[in-house]
Amino acid sequence: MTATAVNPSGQTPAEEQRAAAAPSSFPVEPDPGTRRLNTAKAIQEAIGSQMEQNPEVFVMGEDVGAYGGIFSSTTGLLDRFGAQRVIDTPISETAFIGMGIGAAVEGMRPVVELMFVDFFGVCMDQIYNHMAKIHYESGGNVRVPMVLMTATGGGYSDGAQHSQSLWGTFAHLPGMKVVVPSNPYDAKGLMTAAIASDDPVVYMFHKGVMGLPWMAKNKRSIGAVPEEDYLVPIGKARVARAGTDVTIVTLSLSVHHSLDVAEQLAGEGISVEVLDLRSVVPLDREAIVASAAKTGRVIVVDEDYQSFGLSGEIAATLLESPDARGAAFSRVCVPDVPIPYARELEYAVLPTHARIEAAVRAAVGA
Amino acid sequence: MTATAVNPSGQTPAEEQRAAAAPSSFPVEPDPGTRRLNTAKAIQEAIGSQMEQNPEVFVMGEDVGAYGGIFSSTTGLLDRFGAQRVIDTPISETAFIGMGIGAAVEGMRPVVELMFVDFFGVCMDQIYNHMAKIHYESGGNVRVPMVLMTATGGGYSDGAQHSQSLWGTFAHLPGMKVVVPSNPYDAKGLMTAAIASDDPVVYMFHKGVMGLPWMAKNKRSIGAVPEEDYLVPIGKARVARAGTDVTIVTLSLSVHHSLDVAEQLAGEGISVEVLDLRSVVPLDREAIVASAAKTGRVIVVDEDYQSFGLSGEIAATLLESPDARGAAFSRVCVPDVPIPYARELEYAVLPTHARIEAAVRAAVGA
Amino acid sequence: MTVQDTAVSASSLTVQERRELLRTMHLIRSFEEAILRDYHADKAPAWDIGAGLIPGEMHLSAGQEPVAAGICAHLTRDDAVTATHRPHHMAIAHGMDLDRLAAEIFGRETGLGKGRGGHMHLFDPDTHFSCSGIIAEGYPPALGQAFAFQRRQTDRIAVAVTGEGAANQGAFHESLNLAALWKLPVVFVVEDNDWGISVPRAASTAIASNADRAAAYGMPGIRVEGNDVEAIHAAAAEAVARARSGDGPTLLEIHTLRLWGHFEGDAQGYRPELSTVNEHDPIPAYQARLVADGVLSDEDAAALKEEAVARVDAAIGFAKNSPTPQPEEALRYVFVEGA
Amino acid sequence: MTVQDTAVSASSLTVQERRELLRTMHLIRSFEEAILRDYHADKAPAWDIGAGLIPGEMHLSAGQEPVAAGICAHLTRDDAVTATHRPHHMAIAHGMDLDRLAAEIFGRETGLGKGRGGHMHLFDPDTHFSCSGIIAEGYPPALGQAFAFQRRQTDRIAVAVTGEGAANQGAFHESLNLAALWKLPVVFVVEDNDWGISVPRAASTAIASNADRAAAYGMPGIRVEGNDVEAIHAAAAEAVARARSGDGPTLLEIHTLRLWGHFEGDAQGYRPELSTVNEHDPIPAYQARLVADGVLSDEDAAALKEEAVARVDAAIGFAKNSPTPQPEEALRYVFVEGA
Ligand SMILES: Cc1ncc(C[n+]2csc(CCOP(=O)(O)OP(=O)(O)O)c2C)c(N)n1
Ligand SMILES: Cc1ncc(C[n+]2csc(CCOP(=O)(O)OP(=O)(O)O)c2C)c(N)n1
Ligand SMILES: [Mg+2]
Ligand SMILES: [Mg+2]
Repeated sequence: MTATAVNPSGQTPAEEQRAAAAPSSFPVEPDPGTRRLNTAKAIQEAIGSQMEQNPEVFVMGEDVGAYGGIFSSTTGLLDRFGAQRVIDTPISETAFIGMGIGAAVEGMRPVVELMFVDFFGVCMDQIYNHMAKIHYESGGNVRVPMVLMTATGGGYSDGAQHSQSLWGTFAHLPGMKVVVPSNPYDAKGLMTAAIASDDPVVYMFHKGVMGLPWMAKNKRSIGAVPEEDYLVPIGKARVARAGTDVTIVTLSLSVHHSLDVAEQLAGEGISVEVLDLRSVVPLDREAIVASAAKTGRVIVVDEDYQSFGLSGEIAATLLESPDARGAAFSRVCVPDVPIPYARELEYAVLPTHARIEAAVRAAVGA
Repeated sequence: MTATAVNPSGQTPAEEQRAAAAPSSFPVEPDPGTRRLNTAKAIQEAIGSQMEQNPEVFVMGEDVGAYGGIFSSTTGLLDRFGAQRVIDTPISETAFIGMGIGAAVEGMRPVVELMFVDFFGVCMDQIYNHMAKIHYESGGNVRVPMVLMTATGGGYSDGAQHSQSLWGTFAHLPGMKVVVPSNPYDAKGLMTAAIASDDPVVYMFHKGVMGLPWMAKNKRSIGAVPEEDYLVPIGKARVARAGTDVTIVTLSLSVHHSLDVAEQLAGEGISVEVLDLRSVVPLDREAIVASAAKTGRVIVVDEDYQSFGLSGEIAATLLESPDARGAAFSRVCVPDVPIPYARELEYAVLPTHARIEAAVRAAVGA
Repeated sequence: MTVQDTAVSASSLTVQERRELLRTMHLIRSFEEAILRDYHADKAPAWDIGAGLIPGEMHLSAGQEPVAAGICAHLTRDDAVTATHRPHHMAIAHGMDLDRLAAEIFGRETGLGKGRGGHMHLFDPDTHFSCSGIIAEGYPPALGQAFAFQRRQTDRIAVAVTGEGAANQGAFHESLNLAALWKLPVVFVVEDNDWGISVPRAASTAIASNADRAAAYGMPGIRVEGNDVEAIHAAAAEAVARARSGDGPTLLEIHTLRLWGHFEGDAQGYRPELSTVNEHDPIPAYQARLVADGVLSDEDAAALKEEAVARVDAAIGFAKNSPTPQPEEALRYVFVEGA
Repeated sequence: MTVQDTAVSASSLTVQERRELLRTMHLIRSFEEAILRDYHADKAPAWDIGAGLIPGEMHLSAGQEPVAAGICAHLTRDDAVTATHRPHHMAIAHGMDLDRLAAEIFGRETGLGKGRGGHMHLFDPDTHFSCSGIIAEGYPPALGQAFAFQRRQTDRIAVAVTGEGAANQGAFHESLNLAALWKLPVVFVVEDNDWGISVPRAASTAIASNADRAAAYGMPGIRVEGNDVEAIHAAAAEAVARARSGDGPTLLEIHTLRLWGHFEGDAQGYRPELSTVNEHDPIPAYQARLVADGVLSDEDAAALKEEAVARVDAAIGFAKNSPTPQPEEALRYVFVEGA
């Protein structure tokens, strides 16, 4: 027996070519322009536009119709496309997510909503043993071009069963891409990319970035979004703010807290780089290493549980890179505890401004 | 808002006392003696002995009765204890795992078998949102003293839905302890500790360590096991072999492959320390750091998927420790791919002797 | 399946029993009204779900009091109840301590879960009460409580509650099958309030009554129409007796009414019958009936309500005056033993 | 529920149809016999599940051929079939390429899944066939295939198969409800072979027939006794016609027979009727009936079997002569696009 060298991209040259060619009809990260939308509207717009262009795209989930999605991800779509393409389901996640899989196998492009990611436990088999594995098990003969859209995150006292992030759980299991937009521009471009993708994509939006009228709003939950279709490539991080002293590797709502901290500390002469991962799978390890190599200090800010997840994987990425392995490392995550209900407790475990600030100061010794 | 200091053990002194006192009726890691059992028999013995001593202990799962458990974890128990206490269930994991939870809440001590860990997707909600969270959500008022026993691992071409390890998935989600014995002695002591524990414990045995007559056997799947009851403490790693040049941090079946490699390379003067984690939650970070500080080189050998799991958490543990952060780090895991069926492919992704050996040689530059 | 009709003409209940039913319903409603008030009190002007004395999602049970009162009248605190995301009415009818319930909802250290759980996660060893925010996932643990009661040769039972929307979830099916197979002492209750958030029952299943599903497991199924507390009481009497005597589970579907939104903040634009909902409030109707039957006077009824309001006020006061949890203690209670 | 009895006295099928049914059953059985032989051939002396030309768990379908033959006779390759951990009979009857099926089981690059899937994970776009090793989880994807067929206004249908043990899993319930609600063109098949590994049907559910569960969703349910291919054919005809004409799903439970162990290596010590199982083999019985009815001669029947064996031998030969996958390519096919 010999150690087997495995091709890390897992692709033949022909496949790489096809992949590069596939969704090139849409521009990649165009200028944002001046029109401003909140994240929810950006998502609705991306789905609506793809539905217009492709009759095989449809939306399915609980309360996605007349209600417009509990977090407004599908508002207005029922009126535009009718109940045949915007389908309210019974509370049967295994059945309707599996139905999305079967429809995708036959060439449709379902966008299926799992209302809260916390509910994955009732339907994970369809997601991780079927949606994510069929392409591989079929030796590449069967594709599952499906988007599984779901709401994540806490901060409004919804308790241990409705406040989790859990991207680490999905990312650990092979065969699905995992994207996590933090702002309206990325939300639209990533949704367009997800629907265009021939792979299953788990699209995780934090309730706190949607710009909902009934939830505390971050100023960045509204931003400039092009009217045309465009792609934000899956698997590419974004430097949300350039800096030189310390790198915050983060994603989703925590990007905003991190930017707030960076802005505040800039006044003290502390230069913080904020890297918005945007995708967890594929993870943009090059961007992480490049920033770590530059600043020499990495703080992971992650609203998912701390242990055995994203933050550890970033540590491994650093240690595995000759350029980044010497970087200082710390993390501001949710410790390994169910999310508590009471505000005082929940904000003790969330990656708050205060905890991030303290971590930056500790890192730079200020 | 201020950064909140959280007490890392999450315990008051009174609780720590009670915890220390609880299962002290059994000796801790006594001399193994000379009687030899395979791992399956060691597990049966632990469960049987606890059932004899405590009428509240019962066993439930698919084919645990007349069949004796698909991987022989419960052989003989039906004959000894009858169908009232060794209960074959319908194929309804959500219902019967949930039933275990309810029985535990009322003070019983169920040992519930999930036949393959790969099936977690049909019942994860009961496991992670209920079994694992009730104690916390109740503010400590309700305990769930339940053991969820399950088979893990591949190596015999059982394909992508029957060969996974997945301890990283369970460990990422707070509120359950996760133990992973590699040999008969630990298997008995950890099962006794798991049944004695007032916390929910996920007990994961690799099929390849059971010593089954119908599966390729590792020589260490049979070993010395005391006849009396004893505890292997949950959360304590074991130095399975002491060494000075490089540390292999590993668990479950990979312990044996690692020991094989260590024995082989000893002949060449390469001294390999093998640390058997035994528990994933709590993770014995002190033992990892101590060994890493000593050898300066860490290789994680893990049959679970590589990314966003155990191996990353060990990287973070190193980076967070002043003593260990300089250690060289590499990993031999299952890459992020569904486990392939064909033997040639499966053994290309498993952490084989050859891959471990190559990693050790690379680490020590030999 | 048996359908029991609203028109239970002459009551077979005692005056005392009927007053108790009304008293329970008033207590529940008063509690929900108080929570409603405090929930919305300090979220303005920009209504923020996470703000105020009571943050988070809030699912109130107004209109469904007859279910809780009618069923729990047959239970003692030794029986178990597992409820849903909409748990207050069942908790109160089952005798949960009102102070600790209120304190949990206000997120206080004196709450049932010391503020860790919140309104969807109420666990009370004293009344063997629990609930879950995950649809239908409260059913399986009830099996285990019933199993423990059965094994210990008691006549205690478990009552497991879900909504009609939950009846289409896999856990519902598995639980009923297991309970019937092992003749577990369970009463399965489906509260059919016609809606699962914005989705009407007819868009969730092709069948008219979930009680028809009982036959799929070999257990009796009863649907009770009319949201009438006495009809519910009568149906529950049978089901509870069956469970206590070792004859196994029953499925009870009760057609009830969601008087308010799915959760607070729900504008209910999807609900065509919205304008007439209040006409069907079961409490004034039952009160009027008792007055008409001479069971109590208008003054007695008013006193019952006042008494309920006073009890609730005391509980809310207790909650508001209780300490909030210490942030430093956020990690306590993950494990019993050290981790 | 309708129970259809074995005693279909005079056949309504043509001679050609009846010969086809027998031919299909012989082809399946010959295939399973060949796999059985090669599976065990090189695992001795110490029988090791992971060793040999065919490693891993192996669930063979001998005895259940009537189900596959009787149902798939009504399908074209444009219809979808989703099967279970015991999929070969359905795959073969539905017309899957035998070479590529065999090659997948032998883990070869020419297999349906290029050796990545294995015998429980067969995916064939040509026959819209798939299966799953997870109990009852093959049902939900079938809904989506049926949905796609419905939306494209074809008369194509999906057939979803599980065992009787699977009928107690949540996915079963959710899928039937959804299909009935949306009148999806699905035929749900439950193969009741009396056993779920070592657990008899009576220890899995309190009811005698899963067809009784159809009423819980508002669809017709039919149980076919006797493992008789013509009775199955007749029942399937109705169900398939209903689905094709837009009238929605049917639940078909077929009482069949597991002739061999749950998987290879299963000593079946738990099975009291073991010694008489072979007497109920449906293939000799059907062959004898066709001979008695003058549909074919003994020589014709022997020729059918020989033809089947020859076809299977060719497939096994193809598999054995095909290349094994390259270890370097283990990571290919995780994603279509780069990762
Ligand atoms: C598994 C799961 N899916 C979805 C939800 C979101 N959800 C919460 S309540 C609800 C509607 C429940 O309807 P029903 O069972 O009728 O109860 P009701 O709210 O009417 O009391 C839904 C879909 C959830 N909590 N859990
Ligand atoms: C969710 C899940 N639970 C358990 C298993 C293990 N398992 C494989 S086959 C089987 C028995 C299935 O019985 P049945 O549905 O009657 O099908 P049969 O094997 O009789 O064809 C079990 C329990 C599984 N594969 N998936
Ligand atoms: Mg409802
Ligand atoms: Mg069966």
